[in-house]
Amino acid sequence: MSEPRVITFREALREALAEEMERDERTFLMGEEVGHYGGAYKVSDGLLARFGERRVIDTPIAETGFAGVGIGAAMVGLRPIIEFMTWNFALTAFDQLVNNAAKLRYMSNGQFMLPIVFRGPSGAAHALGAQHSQALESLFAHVPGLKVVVPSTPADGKGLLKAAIRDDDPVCFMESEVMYALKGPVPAAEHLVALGVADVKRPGRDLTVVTWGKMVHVALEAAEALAGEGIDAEVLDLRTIRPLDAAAILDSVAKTHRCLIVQEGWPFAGVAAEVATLVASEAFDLLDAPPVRVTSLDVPMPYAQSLERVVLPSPERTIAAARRLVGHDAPAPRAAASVR
Amino acid sequence: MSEPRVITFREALREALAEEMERDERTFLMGEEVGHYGGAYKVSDGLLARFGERRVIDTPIAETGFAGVGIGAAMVGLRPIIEFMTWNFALTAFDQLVNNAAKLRYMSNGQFMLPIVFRGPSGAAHALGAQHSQALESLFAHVPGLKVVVPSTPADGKGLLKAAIRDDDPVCFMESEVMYALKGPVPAAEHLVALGVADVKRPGRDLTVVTWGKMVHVALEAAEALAGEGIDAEVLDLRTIRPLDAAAILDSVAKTHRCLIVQEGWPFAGVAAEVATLVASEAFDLLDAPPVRVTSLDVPMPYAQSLERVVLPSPERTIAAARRLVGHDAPAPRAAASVR
Amino acid sequence: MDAALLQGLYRQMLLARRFEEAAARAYAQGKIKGFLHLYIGQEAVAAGAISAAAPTDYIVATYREHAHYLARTGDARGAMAELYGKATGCVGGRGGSMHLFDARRRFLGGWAIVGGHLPIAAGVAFASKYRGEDDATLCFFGDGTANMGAFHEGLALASQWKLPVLFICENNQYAMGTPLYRTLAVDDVAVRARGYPIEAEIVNGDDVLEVREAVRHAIEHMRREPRPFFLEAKTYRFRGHSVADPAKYRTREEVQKWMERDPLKVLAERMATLGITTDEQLKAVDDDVRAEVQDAVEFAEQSPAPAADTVEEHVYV
Amino acid sequence: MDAALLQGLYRQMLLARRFEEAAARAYAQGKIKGFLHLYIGQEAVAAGAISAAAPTDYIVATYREHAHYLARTGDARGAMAELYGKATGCVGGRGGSMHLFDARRRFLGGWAIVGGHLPIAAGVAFASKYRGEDDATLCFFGDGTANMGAFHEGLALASQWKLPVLFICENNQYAMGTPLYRTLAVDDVAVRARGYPIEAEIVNGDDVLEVREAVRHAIEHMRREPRPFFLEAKTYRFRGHSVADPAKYRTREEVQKWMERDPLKVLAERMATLGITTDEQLKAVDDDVRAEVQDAVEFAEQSPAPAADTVEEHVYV
Ligand SMILES: Cc1ncc(C[n+]2csc(CCOP(=O)(O)OP(=O)(O)O)c2C)c(N)n1
Ligand SMILES: Cc1ncc(C[n+]2csc(CCOP(=O)(O)OP(=O)(O)O)c2C)c(N)n1
Ligand SMILES: [Mg+2]
Ligand SMILES: [Mg+2]
Repeated sequence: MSEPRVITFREALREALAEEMERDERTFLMGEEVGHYGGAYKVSDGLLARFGERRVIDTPIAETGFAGVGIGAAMVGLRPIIEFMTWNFALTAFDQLVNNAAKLRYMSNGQFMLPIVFRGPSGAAHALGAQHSQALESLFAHVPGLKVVVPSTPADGKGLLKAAIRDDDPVCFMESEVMYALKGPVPAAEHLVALGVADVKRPGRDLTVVTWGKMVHVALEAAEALAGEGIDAEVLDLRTIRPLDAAAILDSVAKTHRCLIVQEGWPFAGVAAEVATLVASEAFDLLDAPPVRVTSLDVPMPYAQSLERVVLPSPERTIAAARRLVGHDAPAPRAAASVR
Repeated sequence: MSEPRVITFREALREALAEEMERDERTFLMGEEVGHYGGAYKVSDGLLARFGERRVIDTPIAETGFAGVGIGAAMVGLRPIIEFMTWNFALTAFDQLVNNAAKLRYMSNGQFMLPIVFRGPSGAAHALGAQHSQALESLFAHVPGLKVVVPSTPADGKGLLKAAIRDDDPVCFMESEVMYALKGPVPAAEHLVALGVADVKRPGRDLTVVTWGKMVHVALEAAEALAGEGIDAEVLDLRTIRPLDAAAILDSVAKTHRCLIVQEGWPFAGVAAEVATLVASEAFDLLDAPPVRVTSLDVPMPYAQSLERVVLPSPERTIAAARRLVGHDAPAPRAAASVR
Repeated sequence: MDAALLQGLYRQMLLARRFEEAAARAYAQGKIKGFLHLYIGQEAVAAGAISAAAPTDYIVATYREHAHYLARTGDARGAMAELYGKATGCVGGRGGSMHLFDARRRFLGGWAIVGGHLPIAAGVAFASKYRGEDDATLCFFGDGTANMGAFHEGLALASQWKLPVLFICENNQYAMGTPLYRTLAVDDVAVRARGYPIEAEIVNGDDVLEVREAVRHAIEHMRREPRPFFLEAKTYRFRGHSVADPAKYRTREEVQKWMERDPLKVLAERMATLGITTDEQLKAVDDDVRAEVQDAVEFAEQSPAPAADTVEEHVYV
Repeated sequence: MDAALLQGLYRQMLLARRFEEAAARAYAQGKIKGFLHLYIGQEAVAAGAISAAAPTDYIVATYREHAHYLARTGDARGAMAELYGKATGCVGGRGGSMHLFDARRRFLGGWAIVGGHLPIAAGVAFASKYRGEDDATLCFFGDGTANMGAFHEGLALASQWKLPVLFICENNQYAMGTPLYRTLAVDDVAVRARGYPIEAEIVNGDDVLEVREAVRHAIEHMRREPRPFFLEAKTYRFRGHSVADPAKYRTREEVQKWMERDPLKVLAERMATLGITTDEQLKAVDDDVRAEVQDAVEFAEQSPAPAADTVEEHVYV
């Protein structure tokens, strides 16, 4: 019964949506093309047929409008799941998330809960250009009152989405176009992954690679290659960005004494900087080398693959940074942007 | 002629606006209440009378609309100055700044310049509550394609605003309600302060306090008190957040071996984390102690003064952090939020 | 004409008026901080509209919401204490004048980003319809809000989904220092509603009964068959945008003209003509209301400020 | 009726058609990546509108802008190379299909956040008026854009400030898989324009001359006296939203019905009736256009990809 089947990330998310909608009648899914079309990326395919138009709601193109509708509905006890076709478009609803959703509970002195999930793909796919390729978790994670979740596997995707839907605070749940087809084992039985708990995706002794979402796979690929060189990297998947599992990061670094952070987004004031600062201030005396970031270059995303390829963090750049970090012979790498 | 007069921050900004509008007919000021009302905070008082309705334009409440109008006008060669009554409201235009202004030059392969300044007050004043008290520079500084300037004195305010208006890239210029009445010497003659150049506001030997904007005054007050205890703090005013003057930070830390960062905004993935990461990775072997952040607590801003007071960084919290940092006896302080 | 009704509305409006006059004094004494947006002159809109609603209908308002809060909750102490930033305030001193809430009494704020609460109100109405409940949602906002994208999206979704939300535009002729004609190329905000399309009506916002009647009629329809309505109430604020605003942008004559339409004056005269009140009775109501406000002020002054060590509570559940 | 004009328009539309057919083939071969939004079926709108504008009038468009770019610039090579992500593309491979620009020829994008470019177009028109120049700005967008806040704010400011911008709504009946009736409670997008108020007209978007005439007339007015106009062109896209979309949400009958209105077919028939073309001539035009497209494809294929070491150029001046 509960032995895992291998399904895609997309199917795992769909199961989470279906199970939670089955479980709680207050839960509904709303967004562009989520119903009749089955979702721009087919995550919600079949849910309209199963739950009907009352609970699977196609919206006009009006992110501020339907994000606000979700907030209002959550204020009075519903548990909305708002899909942004991609998080790039959520920037047109930024005010609703940052000025309203993140503030309500605090400024009402705890009178209101806001059990709402905003979800959709974030980050680069392939050649989608500057306006459609942004990894935006750092922007939302900066804001107290929001929670931010970025899953990396089908099992985590299902477990974290279910937990996010049951959470009583606003959660920004960031998926990835290029991961929807990714396959992995997912428990058939009830499967929940608590928010705020990181996961060691690969244990190792020589350095800790802190990462999340799509980059977990870049880190794992790099770790395999490094193993061949006798460098044993631990890959720590944050899974939840806010709240951050600081203890898990510090525990791992206490063991490895070296910390590399791999982040898809832009370097400046990103989550990677938060992790680096945490490690530098909390584990300073345990570190054998400064924390190092591997991130996207500090540029808008170019369309041409020849350029996009060098912008995004790659196993190669991760391997090079890890070698420097472990060797600690080469001069400490310059700011993330130039870590190639 | 060029000996400085003492004027307010507000007057200094007004001079910058007037001089640049005088100098370049392509420059105009647009925003809510900037004309007939003279500006919600009176920065543009008198400019309508001087330049007329063609160049000082009152707008409806439509931030996305007039931010976009500014971008379009800048695309074809005008040099707009767009005032946001406060930066909190700019979040309703976030898409225009992040998806359009920041991307245009890159995605047009350099065909377009975007000489536009978005300006207005950012950060807490007094008891304005959760939606009106946000220090938002970290959000905008995360985005390549934007420049971010946060002045701290009347002279810098004038010189940086003039430089921002002459700059050919989009600049987010963040002022402060509580600083508008601040007085200081400002050269009467032409006065420009280059973007991207930090400024030592107080030289010192024992630790470097990296800060910007309103917090410069908190840091200076703390530095005075620390001097009484024999702790000689250098106060480095970044002035421009993006591009960041990394060299100035590293030079100062190379001298003091200790770095404290004072930031008004929220701790998580803020500019302070970027500075701490820079110092930790570039000056690791020069540091006698981990970099420490003093920031706002990780909460939306409460209205009650008894709470607002403890949320914002204070000279007291800065002094306490500096003592710990220099003594380095007490355990390294935990994440910024809990640095009281 | 129901005498008790008129007398009740009069008292409600007067309570809001005296409450804000007291708040303005406290502000002048530095006891209230931040922004303070007075509703003085507009009282008929909140009083008339909310009196027409059931206690179970939802209210969503702006930063200029003292009168709405009082009309719904009657809680002068909680409101005044909140303006004072005290722990006994209706949101414990965390919200302030612009962010009053009372979940139990379905008063859903207190929002201060122009336009942002219209989609939220549509969402509250969405929830009612989703649950098959016939509660209506009343959403108040100003004339200056009509150009915001959130206004457009809120109305568009409410219309598309036939949500039982009543959009009440309190057209007080100004957005801060900007007269409406400088930001709206049509004469009435209501014209905008028709493009969605949402049935719109324009009323004299200084006539509490006219407002009440229009809202009653709209809610009646909404209960029978969920759909949005739009009401534009023409009124005027006698004070500045906030207490910090001297309001130099208006001529004394203009203000005078509108003051003759003072909703309290208008109603008092009507009650007199109807013979359902006397100067003595009006005086008695005023004394009574002043006492209630005085009690609220004393309550606020004597209440403790929120304890610093609670500052990190209520960010998350 | 000017024969050369019709022949020119026909060639323009056919060039767009063949260009996109070639792009679709290249996409199928994996030579073009990312999103590719085809305009096939809608060619009369871009061709008619842009032919009515002076080369100095500004064009602002969406991610579905190949035909607009070609109509303004004639640069098939630069466009195809851009789709291929080559250094010789009109924006050096940095933009891609959704972000074509040509500053010199006043083609201002290529924007891919729905609605975001309407205020930008208003700003371009603002600049013309500011400088006292009589250039008009043509802003193209789809039917699905009508509910976005940016649409509202762009129209509101253009109306308030009387900006010489022509908003051209390409109503192809669908926003991705969503038919207009499911997102618009009024029959015509044009109805929305009247609330600002902006003079609006509805035309048959598959009749290139009707589009051209309406745009000519609007621009004529705008030059005489700056103010916005709104044009709704009813048309249909024959392909999916993007090449990745099988468009299962439409019935074959529906597509058939619209294909009978194929703007190329309509124009060819009209030219035949007018006796200003023959099948041979049409064939010749097609050969000529195919050759031009083939040349663009070869140019794109032979061009180099942008060098990796240029990746950090053009973020800032
Ligand atoms: C998006 C946004 N822009 C600007 C402001 C600043 N602001 C607060 S109230 C106000 C005027 C609103 O006028 P109106 O909608 O007519 O309401 P009124 O104050 O007249 O009741 C402005 C510009 C804001 N709060 N939010
Ligand atoms: C703000 C925003 N939301 C969603 C999207 C995703 N999206 C791209 S095109 C499109 C449909 C637009 O339809 P319409 O305006 O009718 O233009 P058409 O594609 O039919 O030409 C959507 C939803 C986007 N690009 N921007
Ligand atoms: Mg008003
Ligand atoms: Mg369409």
